[in-house]
Amino acid sequence: MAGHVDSHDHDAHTDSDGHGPAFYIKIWAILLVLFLISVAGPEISHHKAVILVTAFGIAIVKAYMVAVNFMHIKHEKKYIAYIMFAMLGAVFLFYIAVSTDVQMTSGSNWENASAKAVIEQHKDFQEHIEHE
Amino acid sequence: MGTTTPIATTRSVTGMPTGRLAVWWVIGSEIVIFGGLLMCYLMFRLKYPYWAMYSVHTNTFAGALNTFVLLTSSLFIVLAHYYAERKEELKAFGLIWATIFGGLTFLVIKGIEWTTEITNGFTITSSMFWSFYYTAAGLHALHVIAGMCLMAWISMDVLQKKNMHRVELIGIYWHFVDIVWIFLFPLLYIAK
Amino acid sequence: MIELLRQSGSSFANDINNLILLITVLAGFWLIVAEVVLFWLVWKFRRKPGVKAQYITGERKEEMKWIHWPHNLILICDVVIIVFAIRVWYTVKQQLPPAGSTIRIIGQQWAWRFVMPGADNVLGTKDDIETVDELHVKVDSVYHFKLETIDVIHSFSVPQFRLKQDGLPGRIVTGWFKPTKVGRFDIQCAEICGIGHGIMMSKLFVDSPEDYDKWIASHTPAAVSSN
Amino acid sequence: MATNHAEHHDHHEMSFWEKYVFPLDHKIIGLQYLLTGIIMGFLGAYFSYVFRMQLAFPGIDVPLFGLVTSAQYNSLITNHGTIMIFWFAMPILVAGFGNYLIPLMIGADDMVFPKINRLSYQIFLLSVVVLLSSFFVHNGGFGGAWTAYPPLSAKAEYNLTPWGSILWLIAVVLEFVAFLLGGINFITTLMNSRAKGMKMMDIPMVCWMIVLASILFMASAGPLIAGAAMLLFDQTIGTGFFDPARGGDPILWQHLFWFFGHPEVYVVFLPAMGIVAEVITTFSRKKLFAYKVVLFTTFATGILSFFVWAHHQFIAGIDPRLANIFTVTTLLISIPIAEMLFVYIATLWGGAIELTTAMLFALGFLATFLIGGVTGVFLGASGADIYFHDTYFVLAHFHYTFVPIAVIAVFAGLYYWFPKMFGRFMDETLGKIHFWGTMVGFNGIFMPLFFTGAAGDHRRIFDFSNFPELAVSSLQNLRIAATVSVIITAVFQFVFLFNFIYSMFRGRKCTVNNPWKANTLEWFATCPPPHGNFPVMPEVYRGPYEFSVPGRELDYWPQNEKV
Repeated sequence: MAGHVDSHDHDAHTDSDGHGPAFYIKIWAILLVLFLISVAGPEISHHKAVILVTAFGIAIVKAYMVAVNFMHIKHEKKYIAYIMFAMLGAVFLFYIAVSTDVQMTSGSNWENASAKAVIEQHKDFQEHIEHE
Repeated sequence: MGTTTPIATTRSVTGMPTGRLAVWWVIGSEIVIFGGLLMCYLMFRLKYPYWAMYSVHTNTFAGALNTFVLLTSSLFIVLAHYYAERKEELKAFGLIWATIFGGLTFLVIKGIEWTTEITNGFTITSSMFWSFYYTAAGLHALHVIAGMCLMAWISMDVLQKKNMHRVELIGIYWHFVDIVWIFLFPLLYIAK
Repeated sequence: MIELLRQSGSSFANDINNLILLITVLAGFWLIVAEVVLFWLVWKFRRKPGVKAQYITGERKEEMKWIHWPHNLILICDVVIIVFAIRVWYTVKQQLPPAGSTIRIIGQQWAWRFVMPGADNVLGTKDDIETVDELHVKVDSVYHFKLETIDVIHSFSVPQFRLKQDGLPGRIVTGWFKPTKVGRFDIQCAEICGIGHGIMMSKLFVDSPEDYDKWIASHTPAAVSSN
Repeated sequence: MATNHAEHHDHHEMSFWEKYVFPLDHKIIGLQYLLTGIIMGFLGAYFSYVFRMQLAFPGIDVPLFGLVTSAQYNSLITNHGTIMIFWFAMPILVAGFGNYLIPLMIGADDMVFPKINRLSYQIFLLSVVVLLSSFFVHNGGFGGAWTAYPPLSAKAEYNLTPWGSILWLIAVVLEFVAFLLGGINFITTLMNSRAKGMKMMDIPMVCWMIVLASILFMASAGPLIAGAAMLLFDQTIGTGFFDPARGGDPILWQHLFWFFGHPEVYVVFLPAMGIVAEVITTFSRKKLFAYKVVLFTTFATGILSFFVWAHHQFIAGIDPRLANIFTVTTLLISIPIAEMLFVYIATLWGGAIELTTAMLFALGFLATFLIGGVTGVFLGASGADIYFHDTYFVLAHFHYTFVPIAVIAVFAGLYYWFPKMFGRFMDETLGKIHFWGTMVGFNGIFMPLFFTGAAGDHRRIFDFSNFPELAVSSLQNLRIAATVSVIITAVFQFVFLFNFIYSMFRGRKCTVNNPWKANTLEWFATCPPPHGNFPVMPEVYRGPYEFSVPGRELDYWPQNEKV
C-alpha cells in the first residue's frame, strides 16, 4: 500500500491534559476517601436517606470522577459524552415505562396477585426489618 | 497481505484515533446491556423490600475489598497509559501486569466469596435476589476476565514498542468495568 | 365496514367499528393520494429521448412546501385519530361501568374455565357454576370479568365483542363487556400457548333472559339446589 | 487500468482459503453475509410454504415435507419469523450491503477493523449452525413464536421443546453479538475513514442509513441481551426471573423484547430506504429531493422508535394508562416516515425515469411499503388494536412492511450492484419476469390475509377448522388464495436464483466501471473491485446525487471528479 498520504502514526497522539502520575494518584486518593464514606455511611446510620446519599450519590460521583479523569472524557470530543448519555437515557427510558408494570403490584384494572402473595409470605420479615 | 493495516484504519476524519472511537462505541453498547440488567434488578428490588433479608448475607467486606482492588487497578492502568505514551515500555508493561494482578485478586476474592455463599446454601436458584446477584456479578466477572486476557495480549506488543496506543484503549475499557462495579457494589452489597 | 366481515355483538363494538372506519377513511385517503401520485409521476416522467431531467434540490421554500403541507395535514389526521383511539380505549379498557355480574375466566393449556356467580349473583359462594370451554351470559347485561391463567399467557378473544385481553399467570386483569346480540359465538385464545393453541376454542352463548335463567337453574350444583 | 494492475504487485497471491473462507476483505465478507442470508431466506420461505399448505388444506401430506403436526407447525412459524428477521433481513440489509458498500461508497480501502469484521461473520455463521441444529434435537425446534414470551418459552413443561428453546435462544444471542461487532465496525468506519473532502452531507444516503441502523441496534439490543441471559437461566438452571410464582414477572420479558423489537423494525427499514434512495436517484437522473430533510427524518424516526415499543403490548396486560402514551408516540412516528416517503416520491418529479429491473423493484418498494405503513395506523391506534391485535391483519400489515424491506428493496439493491459485485450484469428480461411475478405473488399472499384477519382469524393457529366461525368456506377460499400465491411467488424466486447464478458466471460482461452512470464512489472502482478497492484513493468534491446539473454536458457528476 505504498504511496498513500494518510498518516500511520497513532503514537503521535499525546495526552493533551499533561497530567502526570501525581495527578492520577490524587484522583485515586479522592476516590478511596469517597469509597470509605460510601461503606461507612450505611454502617453508621440505617436511615434510608443516608444510605441513598452515601451509597448511590457517591457511586455517581465516583463514576463521574473515573469517567472524567481516568477515561479522559473531558478531553474527548463532546459528542462522546452525549452518546454515553443517550445510552443511559435509553436505559432510564426503559426503567420509567417498564416500572409502571413490573415494579407495581397493581394498577388500573389489574393486580399482580402472585407478587402480592410473595410479599405477604415475607411479611413477618418485612416488619422485622422496619423495627430494627 | 493479511497483516497490513488498511488505510481506512489510519484515517481520522473525526480527529479521534479509530481505536478509541470504537472503544467508546463498545462501551456505549455495554452501558445498555448492564443498564438493562440493573434496571430489571432495581424494579424488583424496589418492589420487594424483603430482599433485604437476602442481601444481609452478602459479604460487604469482600465487596468493599473488591471495590478497592478495582479502583487501584484502574490507577495502574491509567499510569500504564501515561508511560506508554512516553514510550517507557518497561514501566507500562509492569503496570499492565499490576492491573492484571488486580483483576486476578478481584476474581480470587470473588471466588472465595461465592464459594462461601454457595456452601451456606445461597445459590443462584435460592431466590430472585440471588439470581440477580450471581447474574449481574457473573456478567461483570466475565468482563474482568476478558479485560485481563486482552491486557496480557497487549502487554506482549508493548514490550516490543508496538501498538502502544492499545494501552489507552484497554484502559478505557477497564475503567468502564470499574464503573460498573462502582454501581454493583452499593446495589448488591450496601443496600440492606 | 368491518361488520361485513364479522358481526358485532357488544355495546362497545360499534365504537371500535367506527374508529376503524375513521382510520380507513383518513389513512385510505393518504394511501390513494400517494399511490396515484407515485404512478402518475412514473408515467409522466418516463424517459424520452432527448429530454433531460430537471435539477431540483428540494431545498428551496417553494419546493419544500410540497413536503411540508402533506406533513402538516398528516399531523392533523394523526391528532384526530389519537383523540378517537384514546376515547375508545378509555371506554373499553379503562372505565368500567357498574357490573351486573362478575365472572372469573381462567386460561390453561388448552382450555378456558369459567366461574359464573350462579343464582345469587355473588362469586365465591356455593352456587357458583364452573364450566369448561363454555360460557353462558345474559344479553344486555354488563359483565365484569377477572381474567387469570394458571400456566402460560393466553389471550381471551371474542371477535364479535371486539374484545381481546391477554391473561397472565399471577395477574388478575379486570375487564368488561355487555353482550347485545343473542347467539352462539367463538371464544378464541389469541396468544400462542403451546402445541394445543390451535384447539383452544370455547363456545360463548349469549342467552335471552329466560333461556339464561333456565340454564342457571339446570346447572346449579346439585348440593345447592336440593337445599 | 494500468495503475490498477500495479496495485496487485504489492500482494502475494492469496490462496482460496485466505480469500474466500477466512477473508479480511470487506467485500468478500459482505458477500458471505449476503449469500448466507439468501440461503437462509430460501429456508424461511420453505417453512412458510409448508405451513401455508397446512392452513389451506389442513391435514394434507404436504409435498416436500409430509404431515404437519401442531408441534411442527408451531416450530415452523417460530423459526420462519426468527430466520426472516435475524438470519435473512439483518445479514443482507445491514451486514451484507453494509460491509460491501460502506468502504466503497466512502472511498476507503476496507473496514477499519477487518479482523473484527471476519470474527463478526464467523460468530454469525456459528449462530446459523446453532439454529439449524435446534431443529434436529429431541422434540424438535422451538415453537413459542419469535417473541418467545415466557413462561411458555421458559419452561420445557409448557413448550415441550427442552433443547430447541435453549438452542434457539443461544443462536439469537450469538447473532446479536455478531451484529454488535459488525455495527461498531460500520459506525467507526463511516465516522473516521471517509475519503478526503467527504463532508457529512456528502455521504450517500445508504451509508447513513446502515450506520444509523447499527446505532439503533446497539442502543436497543442491550436490555434484551441481559434479558436473554435471564431467560437462559430460567430455562436451564431454574431461576425464576419470569416465573410469577417466585416473584418474577412475565411482562418484563415482553418489555425487554419489544424495547428491542420495535427499533429493530427500523434497523431493517432504514437500510432498505437507503438502497432505494440510491436506485431511484440513479435511474431517474435526479438529485435526491431535500437530502437534509431525509436525513433529519431518519434521525427523528430513529429517536422516536425508542418511544413506541409498548404498542405491541396494548392488550398484553400492561397498565391501560400506559397504552395511551404509546398511542400518541406511535401515531407521531408516522410523520417522519410519511415525510420520508413523500420525499422519495417527490424525487421522481422532473426526472427521466428508466424502468430497469432495479428501478422497478425500488418503485415497487415505495408502492407496497405505503400499504404496510398505512395499515400500521390501525394497530397503533389503541382502540382499533383491541380488535386487530394478534390477528392476520397484523400479520398482513407487517409482511407489507417487511417484504418490501427485506425482499423487494434487497432485489433492487442486488440488481443494481450486481455488476459491481461480480463484473457481470443480471439478465434484464428474466429480471422483469421475476419482478412482475414477485409483485403479483406477494400482493396475492397478503391482500386476502387483511380480510381474513379483519374477519377474526387469529395468528399461529394450526388448523382453523377447530373454530366453527372461521371454518367457513368464504374464509377458507381466501386462505387457499394466499397459499396459491405463496407457491406462485416461490416459483418466480427460482427465476431469480437461476438468473443470479447464471449471470455470475455467464452474464453479460460489465466492461466499464460505471455502467449506470451513477455518482457515488463505488462506481469509480473496477467491476469487481480488487482487494484495496481503488487504484488511487479518491477525493470527494460534491454530494452524491448531482444528476442533470444545468450547464453540464453529462447528466451525472461523480463525487470524485474535480471538474
